[in-house]
Amino acid sequence: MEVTWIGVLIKAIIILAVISAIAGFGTYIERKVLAFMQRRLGPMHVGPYGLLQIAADGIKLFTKEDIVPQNANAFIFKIAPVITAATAFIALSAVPVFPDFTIPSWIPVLGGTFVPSIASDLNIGVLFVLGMMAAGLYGPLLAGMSQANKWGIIGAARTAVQFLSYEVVTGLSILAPIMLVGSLSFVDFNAYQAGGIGDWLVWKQPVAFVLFLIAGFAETNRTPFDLLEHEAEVVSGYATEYSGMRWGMFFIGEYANMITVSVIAAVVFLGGYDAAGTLGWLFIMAKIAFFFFLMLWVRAAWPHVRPDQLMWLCWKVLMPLAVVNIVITALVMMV
Amino acid sequence: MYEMIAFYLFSALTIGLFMVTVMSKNVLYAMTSLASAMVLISGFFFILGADFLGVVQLIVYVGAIMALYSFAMMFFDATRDIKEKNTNNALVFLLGGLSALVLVLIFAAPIHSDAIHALYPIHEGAGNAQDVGIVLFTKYLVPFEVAAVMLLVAMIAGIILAGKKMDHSLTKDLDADDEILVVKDRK
Amino acid sequence: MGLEQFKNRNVGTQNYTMVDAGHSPQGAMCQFKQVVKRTFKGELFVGLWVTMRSMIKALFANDMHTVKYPLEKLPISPRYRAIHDMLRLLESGHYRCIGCGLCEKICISNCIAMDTRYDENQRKEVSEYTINFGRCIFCGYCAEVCPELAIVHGPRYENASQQRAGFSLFEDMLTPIDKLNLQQEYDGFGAVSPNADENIKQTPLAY
Amino acid sequence: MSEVQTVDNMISITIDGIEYKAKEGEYILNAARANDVFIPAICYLTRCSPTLACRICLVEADGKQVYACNAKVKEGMEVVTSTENILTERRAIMEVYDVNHPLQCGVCDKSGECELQNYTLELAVDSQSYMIPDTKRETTNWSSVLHYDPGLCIVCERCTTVCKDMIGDAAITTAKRGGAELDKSYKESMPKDAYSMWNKLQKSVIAPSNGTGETNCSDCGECIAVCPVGALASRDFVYQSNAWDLKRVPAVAAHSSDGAQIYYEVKPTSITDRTEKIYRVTNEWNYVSLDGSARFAYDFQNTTASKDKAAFDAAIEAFKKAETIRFNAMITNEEAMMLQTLKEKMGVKLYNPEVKAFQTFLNHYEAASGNSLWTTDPDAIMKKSDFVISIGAALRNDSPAMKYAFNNVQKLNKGAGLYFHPVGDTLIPTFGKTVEVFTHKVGHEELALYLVLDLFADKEKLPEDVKEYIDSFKKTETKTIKEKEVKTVKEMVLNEETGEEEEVSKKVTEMVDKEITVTTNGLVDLLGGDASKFDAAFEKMMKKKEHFSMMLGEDLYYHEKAENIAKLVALVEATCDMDVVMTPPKSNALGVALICDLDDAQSGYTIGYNENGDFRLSALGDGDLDMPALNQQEGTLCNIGKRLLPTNAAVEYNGYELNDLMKVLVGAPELTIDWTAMLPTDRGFKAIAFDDLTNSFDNDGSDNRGYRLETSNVETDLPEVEKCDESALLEGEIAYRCNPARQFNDFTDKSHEIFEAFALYASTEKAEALGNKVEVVFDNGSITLDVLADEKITGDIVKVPDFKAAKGVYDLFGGSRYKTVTLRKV
Repeated sequence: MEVTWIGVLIKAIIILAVISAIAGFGTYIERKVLAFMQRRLGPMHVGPYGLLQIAADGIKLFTKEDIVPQNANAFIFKIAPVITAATAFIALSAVPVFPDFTIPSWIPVLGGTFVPSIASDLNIGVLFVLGMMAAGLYGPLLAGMSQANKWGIIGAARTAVQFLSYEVVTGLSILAPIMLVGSLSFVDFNAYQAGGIGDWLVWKQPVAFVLFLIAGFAETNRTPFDLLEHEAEVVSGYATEYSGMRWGMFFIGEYANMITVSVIAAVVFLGGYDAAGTLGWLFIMAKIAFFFFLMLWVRAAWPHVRPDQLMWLCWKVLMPLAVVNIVITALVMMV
Repeated sequence: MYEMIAFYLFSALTIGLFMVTVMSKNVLYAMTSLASAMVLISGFFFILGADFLGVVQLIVYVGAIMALYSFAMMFFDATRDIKEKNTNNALVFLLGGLSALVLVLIFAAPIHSDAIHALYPIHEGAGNAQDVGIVLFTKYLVPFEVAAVMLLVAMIAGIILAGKKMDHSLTKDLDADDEILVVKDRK
Repeated sequence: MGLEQFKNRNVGTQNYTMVDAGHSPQGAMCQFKQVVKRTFKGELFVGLWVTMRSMIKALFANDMHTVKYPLEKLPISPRYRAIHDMLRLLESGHYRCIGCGLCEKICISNCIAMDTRYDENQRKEVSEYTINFGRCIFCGYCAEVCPELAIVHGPRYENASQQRAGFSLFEDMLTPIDKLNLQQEYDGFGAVSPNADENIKQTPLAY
Repeated sequence: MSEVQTVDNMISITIDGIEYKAKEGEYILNAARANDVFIPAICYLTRCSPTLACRICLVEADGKQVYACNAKVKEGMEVVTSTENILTERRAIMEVYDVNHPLQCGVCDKSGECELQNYTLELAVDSQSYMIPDTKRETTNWSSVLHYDPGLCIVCERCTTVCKDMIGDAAITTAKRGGAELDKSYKESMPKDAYSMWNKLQKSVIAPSNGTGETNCSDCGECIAVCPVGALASRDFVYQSNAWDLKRVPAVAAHSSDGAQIYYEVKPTSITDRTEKIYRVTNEWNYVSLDGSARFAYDFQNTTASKDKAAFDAAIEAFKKAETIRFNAMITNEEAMMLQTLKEKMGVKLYNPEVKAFQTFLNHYEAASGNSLWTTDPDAIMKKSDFVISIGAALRNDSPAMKYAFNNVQKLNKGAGLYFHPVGDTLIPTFGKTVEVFTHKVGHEELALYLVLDLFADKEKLPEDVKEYIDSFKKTETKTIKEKEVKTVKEMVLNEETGEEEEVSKKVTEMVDKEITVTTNGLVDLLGGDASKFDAAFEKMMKKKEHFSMMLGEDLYYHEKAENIAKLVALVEATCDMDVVMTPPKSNALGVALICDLDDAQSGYTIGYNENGDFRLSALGDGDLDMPALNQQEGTLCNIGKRLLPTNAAVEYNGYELNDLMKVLVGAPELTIDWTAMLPTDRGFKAIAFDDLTNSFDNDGSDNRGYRLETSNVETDLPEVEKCDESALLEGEIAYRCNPARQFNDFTDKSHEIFEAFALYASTEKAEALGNKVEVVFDNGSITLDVLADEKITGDIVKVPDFKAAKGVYDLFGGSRYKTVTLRKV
């Protein structure tokens, strides 16, 4: 089927709407999961089992006063959260989300339009996603620098250090699978692993998988690497002065990034989707959900690390391992 | 047609943003506009179909170099305007104008010669990344390897420099992990 | 006595002593070993398992700790010190307070105040009695000192108010006369001990 | 106590093995108390005679068991305060006291200050061995202020003792109550003293001594003060507050010149009204006795005051154009000093008719005697005098301290007394058997002093003309008279109360015919006495008397011949070995007299300070500018004991003070009390800052409040005195300017516990004759008053009170206390 601009537009709208909703719903899931792991009930009062908590939160965030601190650089302060959310969604444009489908022909105007699984099927999709996630660091960074708050500055500094460092690990860790597949396109990754569970890259590249996961946690600012806004140390880091929907945008971005990382991990290492049928899509949904859940699970179970430990881990453990992994992979391919 | 629109839009924005970078007295504006301009430059690559280079532009300039700039800028008060100490405006204009002229001349010269053609034509069936690879590993093999070695050296040096005294506690001569302070049991 | 103890001018540390809390690895090899050991020992996964186990228990074994507070309440101890109650005499229904002022005197946060007067029955009567619950720290001294077991701590612990200081009047705390039969005898602070009778010295009052 | 107590005749005694100094002839208990040795005692009061009701002060002196309150110290006496037997007795007594004593300690107004509680704990009474059926005893109110709960009463008789020995009213006494009979078996099983105490306790209760349910006394409330338990209380205070909630503010009683030590006890008014209010007044009752005004007239503060800038500015204007400031003696020394400063700097006149006469009299006295102030004080009189003479004072009304001293001398020092006053009084003769009352004519005060000279003067020293003048009154004749001869017979009588045999002295009178030469003293007859009986009576009075004191009252200062009287007083002092004390007419009259140069009359625009005037400064809350009342300000007062006493503010004051006016007018220090150290040292004051003044009593009763004014004594020749001018005698209806016992001024009148009305007081017969209401017509005006009968007055003279400044009674009386008036029924 031919990809038309209207299909891409529909896809983009779907991604924006659905992922935003899922990101919001993710907060509910997170609270619930954390609660259960601590034998609590979590949100219970808005809607059945607190299902409408997201609505309540949304109303609250939208109606809350938008405060810009007096000495802050207002312009930068205001656009910083937009950068986070925007880059997160731009990254999603190159990732296969939901199956492709054709709008049934009985629907007027749009009938017969093909909606692709990937909004923009770049042949260097993996790199693009990494690049956009790298650009996403400007959100926290500018936010922290613009708000005239010392906690914000510390948060911004940590953003720069942490994201830069772990970008290297992400790139290097995913390089080995790229070498094996010989392509940067997600479609090729999926095709490479199409042979069933035995073909999954995770078996061939377990080290890369683990490294990617660890780096993914750091890139998405999740426990145990949530140093940018760790309450016990820096109040709320780069988000200290934010409130209302601007604050909410940071978190939509964060949850979108979590989904992105989960998708990449699922597609690159866990076999991707079966392009042929709906079942494959359910399957990848399950995989993505598992990674998402893993992030919550880890948050409930593990303590966070110190900044120096974070750096130590990145530069002295993960990066050498990644390099070694690439060298070994190259050697094996050569032989 | 879309390429045209995109090109002119990106051009205008890029020039505008670089203007802001140069003209702004505020560090934050300068930095933000510079980063945005870099992103827009990657847009040119995408228009040209050089996706790989576009992404590399994103990762390297936006993700890495600019972040380092910004890290350095954190040592300044980002909320305050910077006062330039400009003693001789004429000189600045002269030098700026001359360098701009030189750049225009350099880039305009091939147009005049109307002899521009790709030295390495795009291979049919090969992706963008492959093309870059082919060029790098054929014509530019030696510079590429030299650059790679240089980068490796830089990286190792960096790790060694940074990690040299990482285990050394600045506050205590004892290792901080070794001890726990406990109240002496006073009887 | 030597002067050693005075020579350490790092005041505050003299009373501390270092205790051995294990060894950190010496040398690169040891450190590497430790990293490897910790990586493969699975401590992290134990943590994951613990939380997962809790979740499973919570969801499927109904081992949930949450008390939905305004809807559910935990039973409180009889010795719990919440908002005061003023008790009545069970027989006559007259309130027990005799206006002796001991609670006012003993109150360490100085939140009890009372006005008394000489009433028409030639008795001391409490004309006004307030406790400033904004100040009260619920220490229980008043209940403990009360000779008549008139002021006691009741079970009403929901005393949040929109004002900084909520005042309570005597009547608010007094057992309603129609609920006299529901009045619980207090067995918290200051209540008569179960063996009180044994401790009383008998006097030869035959009349 | 008849010996003079000086440091020289201190003796040493041993109490529990430790040697102490004691005054000769002192009771063991007092000696112990003075030396901070604790001997338990419930019924004994330091300045009264032993009651022997509680018997708990039992000690062993030189091996014999004696009651410490009743046994006098001897040189070398060895006292043991507790032996096994004594402890048994004491414990038994305390147990008996606790029998049927209501356990209402929780609500008792004594609230922990209870001596019964203290001694029960002190003697560790933790079980009870005795029992008896209780009788119902109803609570009663004895008067407008006294509340008595016999259920709580332990019949220690402190109240009756203090009323009799100190106050002199003897208004209450023990009475029978129908208590159950003690079980006979107790007589054998119980310790002896405990049994007899119980026997008495079970039968008695306290009741008004006049047989009715109501006391007829001066309502001084001293019985409340001394009550060790909660039996006696002020009616207004019953169940109002616990003692521990009250903040005690040490102060000086403001209304009379006694300057008695008091504590204002203050606490917030109620839960809703947190401004502090005075709940009661207490005193150090071991050392000070209060009168009714001091104890009950406490709520005279100016509550309406606020900082009214307009009124303040008006006051400044008024001061600028004022020619006279009229004020009275209800001000502190500091304020008097301010007024004097105003006089010096702005040239205003200071007009104070109350004090002016006193000041003049003092000046005459100083000129005649060389003493800058009188030579003794009521406290010293009580401590050592055994013969007191009162001239020119309505003792019951003018000065409570004088009355107490007069009475106490009779009761405690086995003293005698002479009372000279034109208005007959039924109470004074009851003070003692050797009190002679002379109801003389108005104007005969000089003769009274001549009589004193005749009776007490060292004839060698007297000037010849005085001697001649005195002798001119005497007639000698021979008479056969029947003389009473008193014999003392001793016999053994069974004491009903204690059930013991006691030795009692009985006086048996026999009549004997005698022929003697009688010298009739015409002075006595002239003064209203009976000359034929007086000599014998006087001889009896003079037995064993060594220390003589004379009290002079307000009548003399307003006397037409005040100067001559002052000289006579000086002559008495010089020739009679007699101490003199003068009653300052109002609160701080002495302070004002010493500090201010007073003018004779007012003129022009007048500022009245608590007095009438064109512009009124008033602490009563009714003037043009509010001033603080004496319980609202710090400052010092001078009292009859020649002391400067510090007083403190008991309640809040929000308005302007005189010092604020001073700051604007002539400049002044920051605070009113900064003036204290600036009081004139040449008049006997000391340059001591207010905050450095002490305010306490020692255990032996010596007064350390403030400081005693410096007095000087210059040797002078005997003054030339004039003969009595008979022309000054008043005839016809006579009005006497005199206040009822608890009323001194507008402030006492303002207090809600003082009920004495502004009315004409007359003897019962006179009151009947006058009807309900009369118009008292003076030369220069008249005043219409209700007539009230005072059964303690005899004679025809009526008393017109002056405590309401607004009524202008001073002006009606002019420069005198007595005036011939016409009483017209209305």
